[in-house]
Amino acid sequence: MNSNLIWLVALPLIGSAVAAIVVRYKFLDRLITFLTFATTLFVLFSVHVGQSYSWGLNFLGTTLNLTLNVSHLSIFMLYISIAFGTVLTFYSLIDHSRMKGFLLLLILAANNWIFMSNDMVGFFFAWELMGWASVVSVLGGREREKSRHAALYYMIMSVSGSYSMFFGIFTLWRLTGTFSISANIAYLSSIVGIHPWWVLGIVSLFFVTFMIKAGIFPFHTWVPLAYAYSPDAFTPFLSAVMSKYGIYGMLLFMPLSLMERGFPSAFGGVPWTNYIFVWIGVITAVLGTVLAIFQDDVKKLFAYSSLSNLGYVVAAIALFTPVGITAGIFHAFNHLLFKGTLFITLLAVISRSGTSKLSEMGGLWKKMPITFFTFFVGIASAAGIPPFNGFGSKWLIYQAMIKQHLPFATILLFLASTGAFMYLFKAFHSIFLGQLSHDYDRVKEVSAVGKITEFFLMFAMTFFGVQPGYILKPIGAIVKSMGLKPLPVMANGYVTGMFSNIYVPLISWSLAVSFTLGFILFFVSAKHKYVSQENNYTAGQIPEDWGLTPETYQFSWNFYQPVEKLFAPFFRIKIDGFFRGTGDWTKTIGSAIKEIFVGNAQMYAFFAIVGLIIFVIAGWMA
Amino acid sequence: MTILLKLIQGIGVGALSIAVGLLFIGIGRKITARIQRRYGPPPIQNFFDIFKLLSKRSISHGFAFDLGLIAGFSALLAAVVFLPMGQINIFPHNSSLIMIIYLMTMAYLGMAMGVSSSGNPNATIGIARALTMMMGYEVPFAAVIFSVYIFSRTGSLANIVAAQSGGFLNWNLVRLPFGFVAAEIALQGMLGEKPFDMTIAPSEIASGPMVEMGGKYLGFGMLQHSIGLFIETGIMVDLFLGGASNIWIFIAKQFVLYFAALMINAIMPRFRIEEGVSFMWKFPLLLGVVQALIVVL
Amino acid sequence: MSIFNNAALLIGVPLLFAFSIPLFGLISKQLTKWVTLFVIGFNATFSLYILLAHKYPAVVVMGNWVPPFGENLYIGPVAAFLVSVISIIGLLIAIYNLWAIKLGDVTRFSVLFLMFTAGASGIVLTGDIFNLFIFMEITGISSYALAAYGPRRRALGGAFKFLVVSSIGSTLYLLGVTLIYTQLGTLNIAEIAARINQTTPGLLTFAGILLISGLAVEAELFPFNGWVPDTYTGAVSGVSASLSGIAAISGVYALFRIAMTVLGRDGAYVFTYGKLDLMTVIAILATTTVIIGELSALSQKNVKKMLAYSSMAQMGLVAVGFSIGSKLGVYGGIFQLVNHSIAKSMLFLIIGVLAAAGLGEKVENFRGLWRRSPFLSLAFTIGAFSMLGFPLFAGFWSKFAIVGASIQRGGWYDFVIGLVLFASIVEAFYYLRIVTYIFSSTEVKAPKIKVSLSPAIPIFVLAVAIIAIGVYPNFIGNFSMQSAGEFTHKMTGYVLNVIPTIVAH
Amino acid sequence: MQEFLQNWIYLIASVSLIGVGLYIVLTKENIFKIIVGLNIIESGTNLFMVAIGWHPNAVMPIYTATDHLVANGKVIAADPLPQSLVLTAIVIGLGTTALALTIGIKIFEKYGTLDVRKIKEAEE
Repeated sequence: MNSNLIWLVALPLIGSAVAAIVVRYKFLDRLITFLTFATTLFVLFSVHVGQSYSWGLNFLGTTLNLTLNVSHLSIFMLYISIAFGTVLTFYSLIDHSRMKGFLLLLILAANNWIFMSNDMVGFFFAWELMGWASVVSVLGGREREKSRHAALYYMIMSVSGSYSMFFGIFTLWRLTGTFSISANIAYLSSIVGIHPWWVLGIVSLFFVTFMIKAGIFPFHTWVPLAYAYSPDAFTPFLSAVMSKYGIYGMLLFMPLSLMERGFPSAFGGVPWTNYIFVWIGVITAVLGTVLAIFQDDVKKLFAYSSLSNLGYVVAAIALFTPVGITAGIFHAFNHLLFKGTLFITLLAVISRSGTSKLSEMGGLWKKMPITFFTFFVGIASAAGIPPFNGFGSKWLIYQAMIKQHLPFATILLFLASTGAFMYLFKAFHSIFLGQLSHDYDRVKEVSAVGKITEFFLMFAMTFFGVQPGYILKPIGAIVKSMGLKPLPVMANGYVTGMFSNIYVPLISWSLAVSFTLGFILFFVSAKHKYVSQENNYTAGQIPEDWGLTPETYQFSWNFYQPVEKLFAPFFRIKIDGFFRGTGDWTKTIGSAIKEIFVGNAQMYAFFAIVGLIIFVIAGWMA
Repeated sequence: MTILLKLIQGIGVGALSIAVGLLFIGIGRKITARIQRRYGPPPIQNFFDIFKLLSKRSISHGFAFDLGLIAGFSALLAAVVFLPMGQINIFPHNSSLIMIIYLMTMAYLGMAMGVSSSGNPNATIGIARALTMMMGYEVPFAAVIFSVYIFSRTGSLANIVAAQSGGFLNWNLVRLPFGFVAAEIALQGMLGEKPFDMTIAPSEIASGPMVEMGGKYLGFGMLQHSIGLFIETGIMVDLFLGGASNIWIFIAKQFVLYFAALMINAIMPRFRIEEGVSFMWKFPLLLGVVQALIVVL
Repeated sequence: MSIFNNAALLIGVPLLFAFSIPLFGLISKQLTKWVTLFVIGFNATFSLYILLAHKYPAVVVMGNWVPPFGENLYIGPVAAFLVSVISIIGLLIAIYNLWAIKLGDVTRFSVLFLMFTAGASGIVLTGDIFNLFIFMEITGISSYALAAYGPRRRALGGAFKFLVVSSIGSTLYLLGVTLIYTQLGTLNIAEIAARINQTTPGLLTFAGILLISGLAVEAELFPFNGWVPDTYTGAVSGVSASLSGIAAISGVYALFRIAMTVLGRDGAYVFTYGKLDLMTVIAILATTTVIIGELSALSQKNVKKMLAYSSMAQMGLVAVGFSIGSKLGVYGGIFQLVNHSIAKSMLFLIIGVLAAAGLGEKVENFRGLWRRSPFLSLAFTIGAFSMLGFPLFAGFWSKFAIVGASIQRGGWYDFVIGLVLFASIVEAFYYLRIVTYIFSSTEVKAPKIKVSLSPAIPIFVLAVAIIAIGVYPNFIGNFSMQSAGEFTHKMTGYVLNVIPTIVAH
Repeated sequence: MQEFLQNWIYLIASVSLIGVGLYIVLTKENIFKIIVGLNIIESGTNLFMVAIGWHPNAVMPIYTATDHLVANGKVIAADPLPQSLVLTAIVIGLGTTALALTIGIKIFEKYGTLDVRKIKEAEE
C-alpha cells in the first residue's frame, strides 16, 4: 500500500476545486494549475514501478476494490503526460485564450487515474471524467459558434465510445465476476484459443472507445473540429496528451498477442485481426496526411497531422512484435513532444496575429525569431529529420513493417511521411516565410515565459533526438513486461533496429562539422548585404496605386492546388457524412415520434386503452 | 586519433563528392550541348563558375535566407559521409539507407526555408513543385528500397553492397530488374532532369527556387546540387550495381547512371506537375510493387 | 413485528394542517406558506430520524387491529428511505414556493401542496392496496389542482389531460384491486403477497394487467404517459418540480410494490405469478418509454418540455432497473429514482427562476446565460451532467449499476440496455446542446439575473447534494441496497415483517 | 335464466357501463361529456365492486341471529367490505368530478371552447 499514489489523483482534484473557486481571475486559475502540475510531477518522483494502492468502495452491494497499480507502461505515460502538462501550463501563464485551468486539472486527475487504474470501475470513472472535462474544455475557442458545434460533435463521439466500453466492462464482469483489469486480460488470454470470435467481440467493444479517443479511422471525424475550435491553449494538451489515452488503452486492454493463438495468419505471419488493424493505422496515416495538405486553418492542418501520426502508432503496435511495440510507443512519445511543441508555437503565433488562417499570415520569422526556430525544430522532428526526435521512431516503424514483410503498408506509410513534409512546409511557409503583411508590422515576440518554454522544448526535442536511449530503455522495460523480447539498447545514443543500427550522435557530429564548414565557406566568400523583403524581383517596387500589397506576393492560397486532383478519391470518403446522416436520421425519427404526443386528452386516453387491450390479449394468449 | 582520422576522411569525402559532382555537371553540359549541336563549355567550367560566384558580392534577405542555403549545402555534406563508395566507407556500421534519405530531407528543408524567406512567389511555387514531385518519386523509390531490404535482409547500404558481391549476376540489377527500372525513373525525378524538371522550369517561374539567388548563394545552390547528384547516383550504384571495389569504378558506375539520365533529359519535353506525379504513381510504382510482390512471395 | 405507531404522524400531521390551513389563511396569506414549510419540515425531520435512528422495519397498527385484519402502515427500508427523500425534496420546494407563489390563491395552493406531500408519503407508507388507491387519489386530485395553478392557460389544458388519463388509470387500478379481493378476500399487501399463488392464474393475470396499467400512468410509462409533456410544461415550475421529484417517486414505488411484492415470485430474478410475466411487460414498456422519451426530447425547442420528455425517459430508465428483478437492478433503479428526483426538481426550479427573470423557455434563450448568472448556469450544468451519468455527479453511480445489472442478467436484456444506451447518447446530445448554449456568448448585453435567497437555497442544496452523492455514493447507496432487499425478497423483506406468523403458500 | 341473471346481471351491467363510459370519453369532443363519461366509468366500477360482495341468497352480515350467518359450513352473509370501499370510491369520484368541472369551466373561460381537440397550445 503506497499512499503516495492516491495523491496523484487527489492533488489535482483538490487543485481543481481551488482553481474553480478563483476561476474568474484568469491568472490565479492558471497559476494554481501550473503549481498543481508541478507538484504532481514532484509527487511522481516518489512513485516507482510495482507500487500499488487500493481502497474499498461500498458499491453495487459489495465492497469494490479500486486498485491503483504502477506498471512500467503507466509510469512512462505518467511521466511524459505530466511533464508536458507542466510545460504547457507554465506557458499558459501568459496566455489569454479561454482555457479553464480547473478543467485541465480535472483531466490531469483522470489522466493519472487512467494510467494507474487496475480496475475497470476506476478506469471507466476516470475515462468519463476525462471525457466530459475535455468536452467542456473544447467550448470557448476563438470562434464561439464553431467551437460549440465541435464540442457537441466530440461529445457525441466520446459518449458513444464510453458506452461501448461500458458494455464491454460489464460483459467481462458477467464472465469473470471481477473488475480487475489484469484478471480479465488473463481470462481473455485463457479462452482465446477456444472462443476467438467471442474474445474478438469483447475486445472490439473496448477498441471502439480507444479508436474514438485516439481519432483513428473511421472515427477520426471529430478530431479536426475539436482541435481547430478548442481554446488555443488547450489544443496542445488535447493533441499531445489526450490522444495517447486511446493508445494506452489499446496497449493495456489489447494484448494483441492473444489473437495469435486464436486467428489464422495473414501475410507476413501477422494474425488476421492484427493485419486489419495495421491497415486501419495505415489508412489513418495516409488519410490524415492527404487531408492535412489541403487545409487552410493551421490548427486543422495539425489536427490532421496528429491523426496521421497516430495512424503510424497504431500500425506499429498492431504488429505486436518487439520492434513494433517499441516503435509505436516511441513514436507516441515523439508525437507528444513535437506536436505539443508545434501547437504551443501556434498558440504563440495565433495570440500575436489573431488568426489561424494560413492564407492570412506570412513573413513572421523576423518578428518572432525564437518561435520561428522552435517551429522549425518542431517540423524537422515531425518530418523525421535526424538528429531531432521524430526520426528514430519513424525509422523503427519502417523496420518493424519490413520485418513482417508488409511492403504495401510500408510504401503507404512512406507516402504519408513525404506528404507530411509537404504540409509541414506549407504551414512553415505560410506562417513564417514569405511576405510580411503590413498588418503584422507591430507583432512582437512572446514574452519571457514563452521564450523559456520554447528554448526548453527545442532543447528537449534535440536531446531526445540525439539520446533516444533515455526513452528506449523504459520502453524496453515496457516491452519486457508484455512478455516480449525487448530491443537491445547499446548506449543512449543508439537506435537499434532489426536491419541496422543508428548511432544518432554520429549524425549530429557529422552535421556539426559540416555546418561549421558551411559557415566557414559562407563567411570566407564575398560579402553580402541585407536588403528589404520587397527588394526582390519586383525591383523594390510595389506600386500601391495598382492595388498591390505585400500580401499580393504571398503565395499561400491553394498551395498544392495541382495535386488536389490526384487525391480527389480521398475527398469522396464521407465518413463524416455518415455520422451526420445518422444524426439527422435520429432527429427525423425524433420529430416523428414527438407527434405521438398530440396534445389531446382523448388521444392519450386512447393510447392507454389500446395498451391495456394489447396486454389483455397478450395475457389471454399466454 | 581515430576521431581525427575520421574527420579528415569525412572532409576528404565531402571534397571528393563536390569535385565529382561539379565535374559530372560540367560533362553533362558538354554532352547536352553536343546533342543539341552546340560546342558547349569545357567540362571544368563549373569549377570556375563556383569560384566566380563565391567571390561576388551579393544580396540576402535575412538570416533565414543565409541559414537555409548553408543548411542545404551542409546537410548533404553531412549525409555523404555515410555513403559507402568503393573501398571508402567511413562508418560501415552506420549506413542505413533510410537514415541517409531522411538526412537529405534536411537539406531540402533548409533550401526551401531559405528561398521561401525571400518572399518571392516564384521561389515558393518552385518549392511547392519540388515537394510535390518529391512525393511523386519517393513512393516508387520507397517500394524499391523496401524490396531490396526484404531481399537482402538488411537495411544498411554497406551490407547491401556486401550481399551483391561475387560478380555481375549477383547484382540487384539482374536480380531485381523491375525494381531497377522503377528506381531509374525515380532517379530521373530526384535529379530534377527532364521530363521532371518542373521545379526549376526557367521559362515559367524564372528558375523557381533559384530566382532570388545571386553570387555566393547561387554558388551554394550549385554546390548543393553537385553533392545531391553524387549521393543520389551513389545510392543507386550501391543498391543495384553492386557497389564497387574502389572509388574509381564507383565513380564510373555513377557516371553511367548519370549519362543515361542525361540522354533522357536531352530528348524529353517537360511534364506538368500533376502529370509528373501521376506518371510516377503509374508506371514506376507498378514496377516497384510488382518487384515487392515478387520478393515477398 | 415491531410497532411504531407514531409514524402515522408522517401522514396525519400534514393532512391535519392541510385542512386547517384556511384558518391560518384568515390571519395572513404569507403565514400559510410558512406553515406548509414547517409541517413538511417536521415530516423531513421525523422521517430522517426514522431513517437514521434505524427505527425500521416497523408497523403502524390502526386501532389495535393487527394485520392482516386491520389497516396498517409498514415502514421498511424502502418506506423510510423514500419518505425521507419525498419530504426533503418537498421541504426544498416549499422553500422555493415561499418566493415563487405570490399570485392567486396562496392559501389553497398551500392546502393542496400539503395534501400532495401527505398523499405521496401515504403511498409509500401504506400496507393496504385499497389505501394505496386512496392515497393515489389524494395525490392525484391535489396534483391536478396544483397543475392547473398559475396565470397561464396552458396550465389548465395540461391539468385536464392529466385528470382524464389519471382517472382512467385509477379506475383500472381499482378494478384490479377488486379482482384480487374476489380471489383472496383481503386487501392487506402482506397477506395478498403471501397467498398470491392461491388465485386462479387467468384471473390473476387479468388483475395484474389492470393494476400495472393503472399504476403505469403515475409511473409515466408509455403508452400511459401521454399527459406528461403537456402537464409538466403547463404547470408552474414549482409544481413541475414536485411532480417529477415527488409524485414520480411514489408512482414508481407503487408500481413495483404491486409488481414485485404483491405479484412477484422470489428468486435471483423476480418474476410474477400468473400466465404472463408482468416484469417482462414492464421491461418492454420501460424500454419503449426511454426511447420515445429521449427521441421526442431531441427535436424539442422548448426547454421545459424537453425536461418533461426527459423525465419520462428517466422514469423509463428507473423502471428498466427495477424490472431486471435482481437485487443489483432494483438497487440501481432506486438509486436512479432518487438521483433523478434531485436533479430534475432542481432543473425545474432553475427554469422557474429563469422564467421569473423574463428568460424565455426556448433553447436559444439560454445562450450566454453564463454571463448573466453563473450560479444558475453551474447548477443547471451540474443537473444536466448528473442526468447524463457523468462521473463526479450522482447519476454516474446509478446508471453504472443499472447497466451493470442489465448486462449481468444477460439474454434479451443486452438488447434492452443497448437501446437504452443509444437513447442515452441522444439524451447527451440535447442536454449538452443546452449546456453549450449556456456557455456560448451573445452579442447583446443582457442584465445580470438576481436570484433571491429563497429559490437559491433549494437549488444550491440540491446541486451540492448531487456532487456529494457523486463523490461519496455510499450513503445513498447503502439505503438503496437495503431497499432493494425489501423488493427482491418479498417474504423475508416484507411479508414476515408485517405478519410474522404467516406461512407462504 | 333467472339464476343466470341473478348471478351475472350486475357484472354485465358494470362492464357495459364501463364500456359506454369509455366510448364517451374516447369519442365525444365536449369536455363536459367527457367528464360525464368518466363518471359513468366510475359508476361501472362501483357497481362491479358492490356486485362481488353480494350473492342471491345472502343475509345481512350482522351478528343478530348467529345461525343464519353460516350454513353448511359456508359463510352466507354478504361481504360488507366492498360496500365500504365503494363509499370511499364514490367520495373520491365526487372530488374528482368536482375538480374536473371546475377545470372545465376555467378552460371555457380561458380557451373559449369546450372542444377537447382544440385545447392545445401553439408549438412554442
